[in-house]
Amino acid sequence: MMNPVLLIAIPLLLAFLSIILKHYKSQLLLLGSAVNMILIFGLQKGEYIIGGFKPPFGINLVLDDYAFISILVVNGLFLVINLMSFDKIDKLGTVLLVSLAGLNGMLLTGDLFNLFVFLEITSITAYILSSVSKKYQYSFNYLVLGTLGSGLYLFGLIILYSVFGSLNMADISKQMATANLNQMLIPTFLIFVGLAVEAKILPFNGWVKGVYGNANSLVGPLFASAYAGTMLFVFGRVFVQVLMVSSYLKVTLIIIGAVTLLAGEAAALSKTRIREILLYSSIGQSGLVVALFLSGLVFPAVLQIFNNIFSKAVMFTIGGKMADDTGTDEADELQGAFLKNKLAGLSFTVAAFSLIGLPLFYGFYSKINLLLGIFSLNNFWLPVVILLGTIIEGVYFIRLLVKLWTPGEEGHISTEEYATKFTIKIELAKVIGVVFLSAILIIAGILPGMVRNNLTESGQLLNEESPSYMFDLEGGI
Amino acid sequence: MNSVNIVEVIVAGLLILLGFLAVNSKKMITAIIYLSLSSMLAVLSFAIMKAPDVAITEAVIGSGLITAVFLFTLLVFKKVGDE
Amino acid sequence: MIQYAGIILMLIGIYGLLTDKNVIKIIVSLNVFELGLNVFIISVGFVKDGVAPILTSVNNHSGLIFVDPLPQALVLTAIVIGLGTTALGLAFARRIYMKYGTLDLEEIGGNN
Amino acid sequence: MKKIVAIALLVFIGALLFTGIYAIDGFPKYGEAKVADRVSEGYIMKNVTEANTDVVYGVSTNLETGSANYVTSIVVNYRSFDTLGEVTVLFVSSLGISLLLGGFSGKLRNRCKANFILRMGSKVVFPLIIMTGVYIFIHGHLSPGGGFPGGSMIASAILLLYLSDEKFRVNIENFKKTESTAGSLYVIIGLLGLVISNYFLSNFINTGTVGALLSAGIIPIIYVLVGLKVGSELTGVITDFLKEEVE
Repeated sequence: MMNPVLLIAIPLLLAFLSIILKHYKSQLLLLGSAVNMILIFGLQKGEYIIGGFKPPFGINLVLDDYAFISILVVNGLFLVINLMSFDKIDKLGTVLLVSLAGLNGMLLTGDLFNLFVFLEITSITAYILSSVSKKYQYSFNYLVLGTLGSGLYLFGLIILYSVFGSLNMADISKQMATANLNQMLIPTFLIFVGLAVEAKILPFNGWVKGVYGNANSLVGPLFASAYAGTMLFVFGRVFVQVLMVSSYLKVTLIIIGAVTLLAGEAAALSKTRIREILLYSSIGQSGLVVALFLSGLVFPAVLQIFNNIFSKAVMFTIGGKMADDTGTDEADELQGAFLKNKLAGLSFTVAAFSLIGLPLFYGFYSKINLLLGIFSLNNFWLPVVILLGTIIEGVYFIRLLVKLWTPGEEGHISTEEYATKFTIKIELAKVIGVVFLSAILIIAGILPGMVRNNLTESGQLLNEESPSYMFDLEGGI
Repeated sequence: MNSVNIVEVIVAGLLILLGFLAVNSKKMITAIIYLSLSSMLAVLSFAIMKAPDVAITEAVIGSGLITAVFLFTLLVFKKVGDE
Repeated sequence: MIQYAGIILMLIGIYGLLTDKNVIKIIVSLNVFELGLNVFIISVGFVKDGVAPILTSVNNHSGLIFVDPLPQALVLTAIVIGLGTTALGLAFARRIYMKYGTLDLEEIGGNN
Repeated sequence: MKKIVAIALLVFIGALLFTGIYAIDGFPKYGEAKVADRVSEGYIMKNVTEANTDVVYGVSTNLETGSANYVTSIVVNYRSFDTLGEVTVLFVSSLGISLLLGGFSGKLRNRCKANFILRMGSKVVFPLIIMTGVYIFIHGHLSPGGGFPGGSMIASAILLLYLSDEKFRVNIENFKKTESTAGSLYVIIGLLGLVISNYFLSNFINTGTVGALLSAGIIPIIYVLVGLKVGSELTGVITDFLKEEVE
């Protein structure tokens, strides 16, 4: 029997050891993430106590279906991204090992203060990783907002502790059920703000532009997939399972999510740099997922997180690689870049189509399900917002794809530079990685039943039973 | 009983005052000194609230090491400015 | 009373974050915020006439009224984490100064 | 103008906070925390599984956790996982600092020379500070203090040497080795607990009598490790901050 604490302890141990074995940092990182992947398949679901003190006194790890699929996806993406951008790791091996431990800790922990500690670990590694781009003012901005956010989270948490006398998630959620929710407005909102900074929700996402917009082909996909996915999964756990939100606050927060969705997509429409388009699209997607979680639609939210993080891993890898090689990611200057790298281009296209939600791709399945889910709640304004967001998304992604697939304007001096001003060589490892990830998006799109069957064994995620409105579109049409 | 209350009020008032001065002072060096002082007062308030462990830690880390690191940082800026 | 001071200190810290543009002073404001938070956390566990949560030869059995030890343990963690972020922030500040020759975030925003 | 808006905003937020927080049923008034209703009651009774019996200093033996200092028992026993995380936070931020500033080779010169009193005084005080630091983390389970302040004191002793002696340099490699070994041992002790008693970081050594120096099971061991680790990490941070770019 494997104890899930190993998923946190082994990367940490390797991180400490990598200070002595300093020439093998990147190898240790691969070892750590590969061992974690193997361990995950030996895990048994259940509740694991740390230190031998039963909760709420001690800290426990909760490995339910929700935690299991989230660690599986996050660790898998982490491994694939590190394999793809192995050349960029170098000195960052130790930091990445610690961040792996932090991400797993956030996903597994069953204690709200322990979550704060892992949130700090993860965000400090994120500050350090973001400084790779040498744009220190953005890293600094991120650090200030992140620290303020986690401070506010802690503030809210302490208010909860002083009222309920416990820090354990299960204990708090039990006591929350009998509490007067209107009085819990302030702690709930403080915790929302704290998590919203990391989850990129408006108006707390001022850091995203500088950090994502300058990330390279290692850091960009890590932030947009592993980190973003983890933050959203944690958001789901805290706001669906632990905290009860009073109905007025819930409507307010859903509106914040919807506004984030529209604002993100609208901002993406007005941008021309590839990574900026992607980052605003990420903001929009976060808003969507947050709105879904707060509406209580756990299954569709999880499906949409998968759609977002797999697609963004592919797109940020390619976008980051273009910027690494050419020093720019202006779509106009990179016209026709995909003509020379057809496999990478195809993967990028698949990821974009899946994100828009075109049929035959996985995104279609998740979008259909989330719309059906919202209709089942008799909510009719949110689907309108989501469809509007999808249309905007379609417009800017197809515009971007057309630019990248068609040769530049005629009149260039050299025929060699006819396709694009720059040459981009995407290494084999990256090509294999992005093809692998986009193949997952296609296979999951054609056989969505497979996703659903593997999603959960007990037919329940967090508090939500497997919903009746969900259906499988065999064949993807 | 009453005497404790007066001490508490004084500490709380000074804490707010010094925090405000730290945020509002024009020069960086004064801001840092006020931060260090307010950290010292926080140590006092921790002691009043019967938290000796926290008081020791805050005294060593909060008003000791953090101030030192701040000052080292300032030293670099001054130097570059001189040349 | 000290509890109010904690909340007010946090607000002062946020005020500093909103108005200051100097990198160092932003970190100072962040520290003021964290200080207020720590004071608030300790105050939540305070019991009047309670004993410091250590068994000694004087306060020698657990039947006494102790102040709540858990918030104190949490604040220990928070102080150390605060040190980590402050030091990292200052390292960023030095790098910013080396690159742009100024500590004013608005000026940097202009010439980038 | 901006300041006035900020003040108005914060006064509004403050009013919301004050009315909101104190309106919650069950939020204790200052000085009236109901410890008995919280999980802390179990920590104070040193028994979270069975019926409570009074714990007496110097008499009670073989409790769940043998630390006389309740805060220590929480930090290193009940919530030891948090402490591992906390150590990691410091570890990763010192790592980040050395990535950002460690590449420089010059040493920041003091602008004013150390005078006689500082030079001689630091030589006298240095061993005293180191001793106090070590005392604090060895006695962490009996008296206030513990690994974090103890380690920071050691680092501040080294800071004093830096200030008093222009030529003083620590061998950072040795400190890094200490840091790495101490951190690894912390995780390994946790894994030993997992092997021996099936719980990560569990206390697998007899906890002895409350109040004795050799008591409290793994607490003194972990606090010594934390103290060494924090001390060497902060020394690394100080060394990095005292470096300067040489053109």
